This record gives sequence, structure tokens and C-alpha cells, in this order.
Amino acid sequence: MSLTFKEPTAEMIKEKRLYADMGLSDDEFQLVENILGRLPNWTETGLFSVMWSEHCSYKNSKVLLKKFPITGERVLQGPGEGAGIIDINDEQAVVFKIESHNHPSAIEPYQGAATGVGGIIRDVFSMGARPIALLNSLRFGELKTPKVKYLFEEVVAGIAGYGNCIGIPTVGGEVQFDPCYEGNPLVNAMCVGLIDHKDIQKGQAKGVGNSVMYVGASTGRDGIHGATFASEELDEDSDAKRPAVQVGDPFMEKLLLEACLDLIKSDALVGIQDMGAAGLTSSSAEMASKAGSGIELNLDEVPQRELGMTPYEMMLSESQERMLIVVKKGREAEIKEIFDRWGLLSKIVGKVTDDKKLRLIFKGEVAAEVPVDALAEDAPVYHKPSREPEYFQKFQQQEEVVPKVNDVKETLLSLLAQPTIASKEWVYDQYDYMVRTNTVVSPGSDAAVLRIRDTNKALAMTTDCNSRYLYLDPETGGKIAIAEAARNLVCSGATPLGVTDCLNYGNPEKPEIFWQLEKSTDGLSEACRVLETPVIGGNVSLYNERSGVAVYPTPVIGMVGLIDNVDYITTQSFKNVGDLIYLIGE
Amino acid sequence: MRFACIVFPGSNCDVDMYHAIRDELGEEVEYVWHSETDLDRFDAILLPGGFSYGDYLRCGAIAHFSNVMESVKKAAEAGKPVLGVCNGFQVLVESGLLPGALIRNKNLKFICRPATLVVENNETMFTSGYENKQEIIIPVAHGEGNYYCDAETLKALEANNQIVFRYKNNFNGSINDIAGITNEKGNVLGMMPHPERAVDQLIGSADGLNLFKSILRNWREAHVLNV
Amino acid sequence: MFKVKVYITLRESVLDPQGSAVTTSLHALTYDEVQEVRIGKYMELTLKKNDKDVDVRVKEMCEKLLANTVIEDYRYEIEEVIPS
Amino acid sequence: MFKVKVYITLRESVLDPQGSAVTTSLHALTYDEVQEVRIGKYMELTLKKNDKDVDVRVKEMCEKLLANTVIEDYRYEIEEVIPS
Ligand SMILES: Nc1ncnc2c1ncn2[C@@H]1O[C@H](COP(=O)(O)OP(=O)(O)O)[C@@H](O)[C@H]1O
Repeated sequence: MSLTFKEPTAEMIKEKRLYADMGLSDDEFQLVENILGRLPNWTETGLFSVMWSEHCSYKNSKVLLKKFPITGERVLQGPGEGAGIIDINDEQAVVFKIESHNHPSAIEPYQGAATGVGGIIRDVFSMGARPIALLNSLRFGELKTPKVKYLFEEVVAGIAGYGNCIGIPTVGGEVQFDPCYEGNPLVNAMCVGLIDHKDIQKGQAKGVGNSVMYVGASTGRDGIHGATFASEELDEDSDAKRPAVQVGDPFMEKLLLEACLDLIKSDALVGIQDMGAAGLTSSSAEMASKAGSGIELNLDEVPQRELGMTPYEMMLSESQERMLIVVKKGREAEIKEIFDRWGLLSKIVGKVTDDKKLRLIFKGEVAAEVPVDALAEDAPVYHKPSREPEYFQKFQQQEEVVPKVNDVKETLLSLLAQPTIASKEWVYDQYDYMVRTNTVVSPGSDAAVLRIRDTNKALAMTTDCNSRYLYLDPETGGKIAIAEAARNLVCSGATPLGVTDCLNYGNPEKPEIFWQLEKSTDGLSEACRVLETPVIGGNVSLYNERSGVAVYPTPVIGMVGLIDNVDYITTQSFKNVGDLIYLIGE
Repeated sequence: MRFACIVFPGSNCDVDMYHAIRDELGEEVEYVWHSETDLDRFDAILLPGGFSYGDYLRCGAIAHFSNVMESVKKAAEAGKPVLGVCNGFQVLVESGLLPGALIRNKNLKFICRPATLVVENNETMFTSGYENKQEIIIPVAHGEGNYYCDAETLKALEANNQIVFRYKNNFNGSINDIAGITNEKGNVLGMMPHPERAVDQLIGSADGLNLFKSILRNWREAHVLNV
Repeated sequence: MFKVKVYITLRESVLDPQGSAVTTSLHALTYDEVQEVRIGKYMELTLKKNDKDVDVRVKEMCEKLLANTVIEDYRYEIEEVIPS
Repeated sequence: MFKVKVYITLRESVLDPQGSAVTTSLHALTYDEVQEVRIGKYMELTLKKNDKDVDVRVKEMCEKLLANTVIEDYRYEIEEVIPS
């Protein structure tokens, strides 16, 4: 990114189809032109391209997500905010969400995984909740090549590095190895938080004239266009195309977390949102759109880590550990004091307007002006063609195979030696799963259990998905994934409360992949309905392919359950010699 | 008895320490921010674990310049009990209140697990509630807990009975299996394992509670006349 | 025998949280003249002489293992020493 | 302005598990000529010029903060540069 780079003119962007490199299709570019009634400039093209990426807009998956049951007696916040919220009685609630960081982890596994953890934690504390636990779900190729071993080791180290440092216990997760993930590992991170009902925050920019403040780390050129990058297949050029890798700073986030939890006690706060994917662009556009307002940002005020940054770079940067907040006019100094105490930067960067536009001022001139709804909500929605894959038809016609076991002992031992089945102690030994001393059931059991201090309650939590089942039959496999998660909770003594899901799939533009998505979301939805576990949030990660080969359909399920009385926590291990062993179920 | 629980930016076991004292030991405890300078009102000082200043550069290196550390030194000189756990131990070592250094675990990985410790000296104000050679289960959670010191220092530690806890199975490479040491006077204890995480059977072990009880009992004996 | 010194630094746009923390801390210690600190790695390798081109070999080692070229730059110096 | 380079190395008597791990990995990659690897830190500081003796100041910074002299040695190079 040299300083001599001159931004192309609006005409050039159109003529040379420069928008295509940013991930916009011809039709989408035309739509932008229609919305604006003119050609977008370079910055504006960038804004649309990230906000209309699959990662931010769910343009290919929206139609499917609609099928999920999202309501229930206990649901306080369903999909649509940083994280969903479920009531757990006594004016308390549990907040949770899962998110993917697959592509960044494929490129730089340590930092990719670490920043994935950092991002999901921000989603939870931006709701006003105290994060109490982390979980994850990982997929790699077969643990045979040095490359896979490297990815595996570094991803685990990155998760540990971030979670341990920030002091949130990593209490559970799952790891599976299969050749289909060889070129495209999956790294999904989940965070669970605890909140008092009265502290629940929203990411909204309400109140014309209120101030927009920027808090946390300063902005650099890292991760520019990360959201678009996440919405493309990896190929051999990915290395060349990739943005400067984001480096996580868990120490900064620890301070930000504590400061934000102080902040929510202040009635001067109007709204708060994490700058995650698409950074300043998505946080400002979404906060304004949700509130039916507009936002004007003065980019000269944005704290910058590097010299000579352009509006395009600032808006698209995905530097970590930053938040955008909206504050009542005249109360900015109080807010600044809170961040000062934690040694953190806070700065007024703009104001709430009533014109429903996102307007960017740079060096005294308007650098971009676009309708916020167009960015946030009016992204095109596609219903891609769907086709049953041939492989599926073949499987269906196959006769049932009954495995023959000649030597039980040998078979058992060889099964136990499979990395997917073997003990994961090597992994969780590196996670501080005890910090904050609430972990009653540690990793290694069916679900992790954390007590809630000063109550008799506990929360059980798990992540699950057997993608082989989904590959064989996405609808049934989807049901199995939900059922497995629920069983894990029930075994621990908990009543399942709800679900967060991360849909990791291949390229949805291929009809066979879209079919997998369609069928598996049918299965997931039905199981959630039957088990009364509404989906309160989640994340979609498509284009998980390397050189044209897609991963198995992998909808990772995060589920949380409530245990009313800590005396009724059950664990997996055999307890006493002479106890009887029962097999129940089919 | 009044305990101070020092909070540096990045401390994260402060809450655990606080609850161990308040809820399990049943004594008074207060969080003390790193910028404070007066610790006179406290009878004992606790430096909790975590990642002060992100553990950037070296664990504990930046924290030891905090304002509060001058007062911690004064408290140590005055003979008050000072306990540093994990990152707290690292801060004590960096600030010279305890000898040696803590370097990366020999397997280069963070290690979190319940560890068996052997009580090597039960004649300190921290360990009088244990038997000598008693084995206790206390969790560890650290990436840089590999205790190192030169031969001369080691000799002195052994000679003065300053080695208070050893690992039964040395998993991190510490010299002579050292898990915790005191200063010469015996009122400053640094240890990598977390006694504050072992104060309640519900979360796995209560073997650490005796350490806090020992501090309390010794303090009472010294301060409360005619009991 | 060769003594090789390898210097590994973070690429320019890459955030250096460690360096920032050290800068802040130096300021707190009143070293106000400090403007920036960037922290990298320094490695000393001892190599036996063999029939391969040492420069090529060291470069390979850096690319493959010693540096993470996604976020780091490296440079090295090779010095031949006569073992005493 | 000064550019200062600080090299921090583990003292010889201190084990370097990271260095040993790298040696093993290099051997696994068939770089058999590698006899030893020692890993330290390399820092680049940018200092404004002031009326104090830069050499004294840098030495202090190293002693106080940048190196832990219980386990580490340090050395540094100071170069004056004219900002462009
Ligand atoms: N697979 C899914 N199932 C249910 N809700 C989803 C799913 N994927 C995304 N969502 C919801 O859509 C909303 C927007 O998601 P996202 O853009 O990932 O949020 P964020 O701004 O935190 O990145 C969130 O509330 C999320 O919970």
C-alpha cells in the first residue's frame, strides 16, 4: 500500500470493472449506481463491497436462516445484535454466540485463531455481559503432514494465547480431522457471558446530535477487506491477495472489556457495537440503520497507527480491539474518564444525524455519502439454485453396510488411536479452563459446567457437529448435530436453553452446495423446534473451499443449558467399583 | 485480618483471590489498584495471577514498576506476609523481592492442570497448617513457570529452607522441582500453583485453603494477645 | 564453521502490541525521548561447514521455519569462524 | 534522532528450550549442519535527541527494563540519523 497509489476515479471503477476485484458483481454494481443515482467513488465502492459481502450481509443464506425458530419464552434477544440473550431467572440472563475465523486462520493460524477469539468476546461484552467462558470447534486435515500439524498446533496456541491472557476460561470445544479440511481448516470460537437484565445494551445510534465515540486500539492498515476475503474461495493466489494480517492484543482487550463493563453502568451511554468484520463501516452503518438514523464521521479524528491513511483504508480496516459507542451529547467527558482510568484511547469521531446517511468527512471534504439502509439492510438477497448431488443419490441407493469386527480389541484400540476420537488433553492442557474459579466440570466430559457465583445455579455448555453425517445426509445429519448437543447438556444435568450456530459450507453458488445448506438447515430447524431450543444467533461462513474442493457441510452447534441446583451436576466418569452400568436408548 | 489484593492492568486472578479470602477464609479483602501508594491499612498483601501488562517483554517485568510496588516492598520489609501467585510470583522475582527468574516451560506450551505439590517446609507463616512432605493438589496454569536460578542461589535457597513447595512430577522444567520459594526472612512467598483455585471441593480441590488459614492463624497468634 | 545471526522483525503494517507496551512503560519511567519500540527476535545459529552453499541454506531455513513471512521480515549475517 | 538496536541474549548458563526446539525442527527438515540455535530478542528503538547522554540513557533502559540481567545479557548499537 504505497503512498503514491492514486485512487481510481468513479468512471475508471466502472469502465475497468475494478469493483469486481472487491467482490461486487456487475448487477450489484449497477444496483449501487441506481441507489446513489450516480457512480460511486472508490471509498463508496469499498463500503458497498464489504457490507454486501456474504460475511456481512448473508445475501446467500438469509433465505435459509429465516427457517430457524428464533423465539421462545426465555429469549430476550434473538438474532440481530452482537449476541443472543436467554433468561435464566432471578433477573439474570446468559448471552452467547459463535463465530468463524476460518480464512484468517488458514493464512496465519496463531493470529487468525487468536483474533477470532478476541472478536467473539467483543460481541458478548458489547451486549453489556461479563464473558464467563469460551469454547471452540476446530477442523483440520488428517494429522499427518507437517503443514496440518503446524496449523493445528498454532491454532490451539492462538486460542490459548488470547483466552488465557484475557482471563476467560476456555472450557470446551471439539476437534476433528478429515481430509476434506486439508486446505481449509475451520476455526469457530464461541463465547458465553452473564448479564443482569437491567444491563442489556443495544448497538444503536439513537438521538440526533448525540456523539459517536471511538474507543480502544488505533486503526492501522491491517485486515483491509477482510470481510470480502472471508467471502471468497481460497486458491493459490490467496497468499498474494491477502490483507496485512491482524495481530491480536489480548491485553488491550482485557482493558477494553473492563472499561466497557464500567461504561454500561453509565446512563450517558446510548449504544455500543464492536468493530468486527468491516470495522468502522459495519459498526457505524448498522448502528444507524437499526436506530433509523444517520451518522456523520470525521475521519481526521479517527486514531491512526500509520501515516497517510485514506478514507478507504480507515473504513475497511479490521484492526482489532476497537469499539464504536454513541453517547449522550454533553456527557462525553464522563465517558472519556472511564476509558482514561483504564489507559485507553477514546475520541469523539462523529455525530448522529437524522438523514439516514453515512457521511464521511476527510480533510474538510465529503469523502463518501451513502444511505445507511442500503449498506446494512438492502443488500441483495439471493436464492441460489439448488441441486441434489449425484453422490447423495448413490448413497441413498447403497445397501446398508453392517461392519464386521473380527478382533474387538484391535478394532477398539485402532479406533481410540484415531486423532478425532483420542483424548484431547493435549489441547485443553494449554487452555486455562479454571481462571475465575467457576469451572465445576472441566474439559473432558460431555459438556462443561460453570457455577454462577452467589446463586445455586450452573450453566452447561457444549459445541458439537459430526460433519460426516451431514455429508451423507444433510437433513438427518443436521438433526443429529442438534440432538447430540442437547444430549451432552442433559447428561450433565442441564435443561437445554438455546442454540447458536456457525454454518461452515463450501461455495453456495454451486447448486450442490446450496442444496446441502438448504437440507441441513431444514434438519437443524426441525430439531430445534422439537427440542424447544431456539436459535438466538450465529454466523455463516461460506466459500470454505480450496482449489474447488469444499469442506463437508459443517454447521457447528453451540448449545447452553441451565442447571437449577449445583447438587445435580452429573459427570461422565465411572464412580465406584461395583456400580452397575446401563445402556439406554436404542 | 485485612488483605490487599493488588490489581495490575491485565491481572485476571484477582477475582479468584478476592473470593477465596472473602467467601472461603471469611476475612476482609480489598482490591488495590496498581497506582495506589499506601498499603499501611493492610495486614497482608496478595499479588494475584494473570497477565499484567499482557506479560509483554517478560512476565511481570512492566508491573514491577507500578507505584504500588514500592509499598509492597515496604510491607515486605515490615515483615507483613506477601504472597505472589503465578504472575504475582513473576512480579516478585522481577522486582528482586525473591531471587531467580521464571522462564518458559520446557515444552514451550502453556500448562493448565491440577498438580501434586509436596510441602517441603511447614515452618513458614504460609504453610504451618500442612504436614511436612504432605502432598496437596493445587492447580497450575502458566506458560512461564520454569524456575531458574544460578547454582549459588540454589545452594542458599536449600540451606535456608526457602524452598517451600516442590512439584511431585516436574512438568515445566523448574530447577530442583521448585514450585514455590520464600525470601530469607520467610514472609514473602512466591509460587506458580494457584492455592486460590483450590479452596472449594465443588471446583475440584480445597487443599489450598490451608495456606490462607495458616496466614490467618499466624497473624492472630502474633497480633491478638490473650487468646 | 559458521556463526549466523538472524534478525527477525515484524512487517511494517503489523501491529506490535509488545512494542507499544514497552514504549508506554519507558515513558512511565520518564524516558520521554522514546518514540517507538519494535520488538523482534534475534537468533544465533552455529553451523558446521558442509558442501552446500551456506547462504542458500540459511535463506531456506528462514523462509521455512525461522521467520513467519506472513507477518515477519528477516535478514541475516553469516560469518565464517575457525573453531579453536 | 537516534536509532538504537538492542540485542538481548540468554546467558550461556541458562537453558534455551526454544532454541533446542528450533534445532530439533531444523534437523527434522534435514538441516543437519545446524549445531546450535540460541534465541534472543532484537529491539529497535527510535529516540528523540535531547540534552541527555544517549548512551547512558539506553544503558539504563536495558538494565532497568529491557533485559533481566539475572538470565540475560544485552548489547546495543546507537546510530544518529537525520530525519528526512
Ligand atoms: N447461522 C445463523 N443462525 C442464526 N442467526 C445467525 C446466523 N448467522 C448469523 N446470524 C445472526 O445474524 C446477525 C448478524 O450476524 P453477524 O454479522 O455475524 O454479527 P456481527 O455483527 O457480530 O458480526 C447476528 O445477530 C447473528 O446472530
